[in-house]
Amino acid sequence: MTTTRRDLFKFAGGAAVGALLSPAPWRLITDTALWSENWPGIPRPARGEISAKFTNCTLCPAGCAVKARCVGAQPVSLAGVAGHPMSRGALCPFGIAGHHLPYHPERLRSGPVQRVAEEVARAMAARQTSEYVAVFDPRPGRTASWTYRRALHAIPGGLYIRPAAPWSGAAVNLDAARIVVSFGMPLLDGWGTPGNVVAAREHFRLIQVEAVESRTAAMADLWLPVRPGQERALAAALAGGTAEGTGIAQELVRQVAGELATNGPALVLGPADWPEIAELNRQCGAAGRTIVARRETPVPEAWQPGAAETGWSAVEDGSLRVLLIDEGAGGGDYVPWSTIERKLAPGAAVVAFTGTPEGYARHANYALPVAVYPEAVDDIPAAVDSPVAVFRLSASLVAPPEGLVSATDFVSHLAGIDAAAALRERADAICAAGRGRVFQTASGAVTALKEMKPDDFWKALSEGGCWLDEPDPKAPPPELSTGAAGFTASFAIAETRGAGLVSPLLSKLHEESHLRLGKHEVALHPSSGFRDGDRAALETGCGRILVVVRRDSSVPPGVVQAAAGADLIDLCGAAESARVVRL
Amino acid sequence: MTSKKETIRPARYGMTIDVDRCNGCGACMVACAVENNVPPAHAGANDRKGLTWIRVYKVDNGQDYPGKRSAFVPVLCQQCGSETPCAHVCPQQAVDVDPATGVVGQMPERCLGCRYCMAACPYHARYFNWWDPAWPKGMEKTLNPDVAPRMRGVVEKCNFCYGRWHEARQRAAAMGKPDTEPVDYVPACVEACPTGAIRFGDLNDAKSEVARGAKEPRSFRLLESLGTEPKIYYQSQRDWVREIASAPRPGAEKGNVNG
Amino acid sequence: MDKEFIARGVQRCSSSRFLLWIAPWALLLVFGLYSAGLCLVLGLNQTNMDNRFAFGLWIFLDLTVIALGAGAFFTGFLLYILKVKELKAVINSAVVIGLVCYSGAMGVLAVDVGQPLRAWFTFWYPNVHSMLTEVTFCISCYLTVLAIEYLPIVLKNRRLREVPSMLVFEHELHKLIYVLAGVGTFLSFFHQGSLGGLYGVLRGRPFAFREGLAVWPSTFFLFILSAAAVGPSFVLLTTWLVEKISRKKLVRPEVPRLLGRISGLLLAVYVLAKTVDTLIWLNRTSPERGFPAAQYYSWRPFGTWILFAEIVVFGLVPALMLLMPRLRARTGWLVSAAALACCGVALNRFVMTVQTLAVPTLSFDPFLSYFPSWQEVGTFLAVVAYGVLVYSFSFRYFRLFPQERELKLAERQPEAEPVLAGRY
Amino acid sequence: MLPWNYGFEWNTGHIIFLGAFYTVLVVVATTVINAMWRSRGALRQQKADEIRWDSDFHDLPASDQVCRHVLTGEFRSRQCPNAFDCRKCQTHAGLLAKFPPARAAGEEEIFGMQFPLDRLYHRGHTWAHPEADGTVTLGLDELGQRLIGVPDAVDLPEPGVRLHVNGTAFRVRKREADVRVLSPVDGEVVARGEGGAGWFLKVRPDAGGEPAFRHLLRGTEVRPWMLREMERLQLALTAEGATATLADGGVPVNDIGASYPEMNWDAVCGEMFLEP
Amino acid sequence: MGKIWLVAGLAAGLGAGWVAFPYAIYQRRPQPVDFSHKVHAEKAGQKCEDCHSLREDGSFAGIPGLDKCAGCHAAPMGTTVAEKNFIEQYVTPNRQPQWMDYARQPENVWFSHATHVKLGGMKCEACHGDMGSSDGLRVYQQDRISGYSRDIFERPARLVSLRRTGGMKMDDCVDCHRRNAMEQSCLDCHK
Repeated sequence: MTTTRRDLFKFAGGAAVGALLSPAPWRLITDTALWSENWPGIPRPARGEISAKFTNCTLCPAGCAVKARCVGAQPVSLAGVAGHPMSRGALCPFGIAGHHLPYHPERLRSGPVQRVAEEVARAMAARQTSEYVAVFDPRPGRTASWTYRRALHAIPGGLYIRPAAPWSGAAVNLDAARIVVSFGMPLLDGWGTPGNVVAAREHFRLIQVEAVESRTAAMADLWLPVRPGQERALAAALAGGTAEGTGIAQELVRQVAGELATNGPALVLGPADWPEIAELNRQCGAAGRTIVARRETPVPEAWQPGAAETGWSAVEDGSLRVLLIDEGAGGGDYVPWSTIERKLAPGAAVVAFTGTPEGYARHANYALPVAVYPEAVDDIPAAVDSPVAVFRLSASLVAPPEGLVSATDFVSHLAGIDAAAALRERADAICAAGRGRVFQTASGAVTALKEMKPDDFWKALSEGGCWLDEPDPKAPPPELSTGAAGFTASFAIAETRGAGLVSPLLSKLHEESHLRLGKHEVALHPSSGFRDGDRAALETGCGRILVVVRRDSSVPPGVVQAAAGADLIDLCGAAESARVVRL
Repeated sequence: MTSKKETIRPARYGMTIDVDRCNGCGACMVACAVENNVPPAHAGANDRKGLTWIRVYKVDNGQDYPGKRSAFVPVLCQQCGSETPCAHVCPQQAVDVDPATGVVGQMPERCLGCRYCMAACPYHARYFNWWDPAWPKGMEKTLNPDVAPRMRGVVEKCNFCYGRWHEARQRAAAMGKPDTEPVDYVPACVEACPTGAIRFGDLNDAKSEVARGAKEPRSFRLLESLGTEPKIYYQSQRDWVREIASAPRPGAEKGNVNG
Repeated sequence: MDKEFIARGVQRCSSSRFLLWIAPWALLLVFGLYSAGLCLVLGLNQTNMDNRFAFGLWIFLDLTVIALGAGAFFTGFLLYILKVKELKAVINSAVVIGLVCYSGAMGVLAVDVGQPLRAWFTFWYPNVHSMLTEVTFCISCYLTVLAIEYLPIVLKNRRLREVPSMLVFEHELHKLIYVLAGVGTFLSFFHQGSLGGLYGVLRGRPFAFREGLAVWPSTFFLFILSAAAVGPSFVLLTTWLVEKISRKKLVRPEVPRLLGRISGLLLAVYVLAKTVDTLIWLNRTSPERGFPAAQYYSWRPFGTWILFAEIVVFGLVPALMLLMPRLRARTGWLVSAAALACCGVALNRFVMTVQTLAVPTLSFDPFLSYFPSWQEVGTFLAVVAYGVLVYSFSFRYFRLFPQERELKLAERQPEAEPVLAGRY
Repeated sequence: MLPWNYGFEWNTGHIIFLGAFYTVLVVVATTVINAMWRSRGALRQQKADEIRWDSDFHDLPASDQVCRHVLTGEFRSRQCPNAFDCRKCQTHAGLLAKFPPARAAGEEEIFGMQFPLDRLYHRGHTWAHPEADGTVTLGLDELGQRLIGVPDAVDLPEPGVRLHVNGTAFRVRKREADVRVLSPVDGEVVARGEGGAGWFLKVRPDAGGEPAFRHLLRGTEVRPWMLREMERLQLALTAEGATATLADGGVPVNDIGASYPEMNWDAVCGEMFLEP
Repeated sequence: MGKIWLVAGLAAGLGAGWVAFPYAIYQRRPQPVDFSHKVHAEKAGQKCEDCHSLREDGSFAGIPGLDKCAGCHAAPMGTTVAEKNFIEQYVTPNRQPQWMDYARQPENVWFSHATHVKLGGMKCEACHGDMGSSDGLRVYQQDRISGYSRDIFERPARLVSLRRTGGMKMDDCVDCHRRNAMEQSCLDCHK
């Protein structure tokens, strides 16, 4: 028999019908639909035992207490610790996503450790007597800071540099305040300890003096939309001068001044290097009531004397042969590079210890990768709004990857001192002093320190506990020095954005909602003629960066509002004015 | 098995959001994304293609500087209680309202991505996965096991952190209790809000804070006039803020800088 | 070379010229398929739609195309159910148009959804309260019906009917075609309606929301009416176009006039209904839901002119043109009236899809604009190209216009009265 | 979709909606299956020929469907309701009874073409000639022959094949022209002739006598019919773009097509042999 | 003549669809260890929850880790080859056996053992069938396309060792929830 084409058709047809009468096609349809549930690229969250770990956030000086929900050993979400005496269960958006930082795609993961060591050694050898080997510590007061001071004390020509602190030894006591006048301080948006500020906010009247309607201004009881650049004039006016040209009516100024005088205890916040602020505080008797003296956290005798604390203004130009910058802790004041650059000797060796390429790493000769939160173990000094000294650790929740260095190890190695156990030593020193009480995070219990053994204290600390000093009744009211104290990052904080890493999820607040100004975004008044999303360049005497424009009618005409990233501070820190140029 | 009458106390979960307390920090948005495995923005995503189950809008009184005053309004799924617009229109029952909790659930695994529900939602509280979800290398380790990551091409939205509800019920069950304690079930945004502006609870429970808050004269709901009975109550002492509840005024766009 | 496939006695251009005509469309189709492929493989991020503009060009296209395709069901309805014999001249063409429009719409929908692999869920787990479910069911059923109605046209091809089984099947199927026409009419009424309902039920979008009868908002009925009104117009339009392009007479002049009259009548009714509906909506429905209707038209460029254009320029005017026998008699007027009507329905669908989404609902919403990406446009063009191709092939190889041969003979009719011998 | 699917409920919504859906499915399916079934039956009963002519006839322009009695003037105008099968036709029977056709002998000459009147003519330009032995010879009439000339190919059915009135008797091909020739009689092919011999087929008819051939033209009907055919031919020629016409009484030459090489001869033949 | 071809094709199609395909769609993988629930239940007199325990937060520990096994099997307790291999390959080198979870639900499913066992008072067999008394571990069958285990995919009737059970397909869950009036909405079981 011969098979014709027709027969083959018949066969095919029959086969098709047969297949249709079987489960196969339907099953294929179902399967492909199910496949779309877990096709390549959709991650499967790891399952495992759920547990809670505690630590303290080091992203900014506030050091809020953190409760981490962990699957197995891996933290999957962070939350505040309710009942914590300072942070009161609150976290800022940056802290809430802190556990993502170790996986940030831009995180610094490797650096030429060996080369740097040699380079620094060479530079130290080549040092003239007039030159210094300096460490810049943007977050002073830490145990690490003490390690640096000890090391630099031992190193010839060692110099310990810290950001200016005009009112050193003083702290703000918001709880005592009944009226607060803030000159552009982001009081409700990252200033001090969020939880503490919010809690205190219940009891004081807030008057915000700010050109821009920042979050704080929007939430203030009274917003004084001062003419840009006239802030100090207005401060002077409050202190008894005239409000001419500040953009605020004289009688309103007089009324506020009256409130300050009568409805106290009052507190005036602002750039600490403005004499007007100090003057105002003195007038309304803030010192001793809302601005109190704060004892330092006890330090082991053996550590004394450390190298002296120096501000940038006190450093001679061109005198730094070696500069090591510990940017690892993050959240410290970022000093504009122009300020630092002046101090460097020709051919100086500058090393940035950092987790991000964004900050000093852009300028330093070398950037060495360090552990980031929540990998790093570090302690966090008291925040500006903590009336008493505190001591808390950021326990390590995630094991740091290979190839990292520790700034303290590096420096102590240079000096040949051993600071490996510094944290424990300090804890013991505190224990020995026996003052204050300890908040145990897990249980929420508060115990007097003297009832604790050093080991228990240490255990409590490494579980996120917090030691709080007791107020010193005999302490004299703090001296509100007025001397110009060099640079403080006071100008741009309408949007806080530290130099450090932020979780990729912060895109929710930037690209995905424009709730906050992103890295390279500036806000302008609609009258500027820009359209939303226009590309432009932000120019100052110090250079230019490319930015995206957002229209915001809460920014006064003629003002550029930007988020204070490192590059922006470099750009505007030392500049009088900035302008936005259409591209 | 015991029968449902014993186990389920029909609840009507809802929120009060005190606009006067919200400082627009965005903690709720981040916490929400962390809790619900919402991926970070894909390159090219913007405020119109992003995924923000809860989104804080900045609204103002329509005046210009210096008369301008702003407020921050977190908008999430309003969990409409009657004629829920999205549930009505979904062609394949991917949206349903849970009678036990009043939560409007979106089932990504059932969704075919026709986006009809998004057209139906007056609050723009529904979000479409325009891209395949992607996390930076290693970051997928931080995903929450109680919430399934969604795939590209489906719609997602707030469900009052239902994963937490599951977990709370399981914890209760472990102790032999049929139902959750109010304290055990709190959505991430509520937990995260540093100013305590967001309160959460059972509107059916007259003693609950939200039930009382909802009755306050300063409370209002967005577009109440549509009759969809949203379960999110906003609160403000300021008259101009309470005005945002109503329909847009002709011409005058409430200068929303980041809408 | 393809001569034996072309019906006997009708003039068709040489295959080379035909290829020349096909080529550009084929290219367009390829480009379109490429852009559609991008959307399928890389996802809908390729489009310019977003969370606020969840629907875009494609849904507009679907609605319009399906409205225009209504000619298929309505002509069928008139011919087979109401026995309007004259329409036999265009029914085949109408069926092809319908097939093209509906299959095109379905194709685009498959690209438009985020998870095409799950499209069948709608059938398996239907939410019967959703208008979209109704649409999906009806359209897919009607598409099947159209395919079956198209079959006889194909089988009647000169070559295919040489095969006895095909010849016979065509014959038998054609005898039962009226059943399919009936079913088609039923289905079409529902999905044309539910396409309107799609928006009418959006209680969250007061701009689109309408009250109505039972489960159906007024837009349900308006869409049926407008589709039925425009369907014949579109058939008329295409017929005229094909006559122009192929430079042949294809139907007797009274046929387009009849189509025009039908269109005109329905259009008039539609305009009336639409006006009443609009008034009710402006004065009751919308205000009652807290939305002063004024705000809808306060956003540039969506002024009240749209309303005017929709009802008067593209509604009333063509309706009157089509109803006046004197104007209808002139091809120019007839065709332009039909064109106006078609534009009208397109505009209406545009308003329903785009303006509905553009108009803000929350007081702090901005007014949004949207412009389709090239991938979207490409996919759109693919449908157009596909339509032209299918129609061209059908026109070349099948008898879309039964009167063509006759007219060709008649054209050359010698003046002399035929000699009729008396008896012996 | 089905009662056991998740999400299905026995409520009015589901019942009405899905009810309608399934009804539609059933109706459509039954229609198609029904059509298939019928066509199967039709094929079984060899109805293909009949159906083909049926659909051909309906596709003919109205002007070609006129009743033979219009040709002979009994009617001003009348469409043939029986697809040229006058055996079924009451009207035809009636008219025959009224005035029985006069016997005509010899042969008609029309436009120089011979039409022997002892033959019966079919409107598809075939003739049937009853032989003494009871068989019937079939051939192309004069006009038919001149249209085709000497065919390039003729495919005749094998002896034993059954022919049906108005069914296909045989196919002839000439250049691009390819037409089927309608059979004037019911019967069985007994022999195949050659075009040259003047006849093509010898058929044993199923029935003899007048009623069996009632549908065929004869005698006095031939002339008016031929006149009409000439008109149609002329029409077809002009339609296909012929310049010279027969209107001036010219005589159709043998193999007319040869003189119009550029024209679509297939269309003309189709027209004349009633194959649209 | 043609008939034969038609029938042949039909047969081929049916065969492929009913026999070849259902076999081909699954990828078969053996479990790492030849484990017998039966032995542990009878010889060691263990109950399910001895190894498959609930944590105190109610979450289900699932298949026990190596430490649990090593608790008893640090040294061979019996004489079986299986046990010997297990100790050599896993316990001694302290290597976790890569068990494949027959009952692993899709990612989007929330199933709480606590709710079902403690509140609902259900027996393990209700869903897992006579797993507890099975003498060996079935070959693990994974759907090649969807990637899901066969146990949660198909009506269990066809799976030998799962006969007489409710099974773990969505339909099974729904059936049971309906029967017990526990059905509220999709959110009951989906996350």
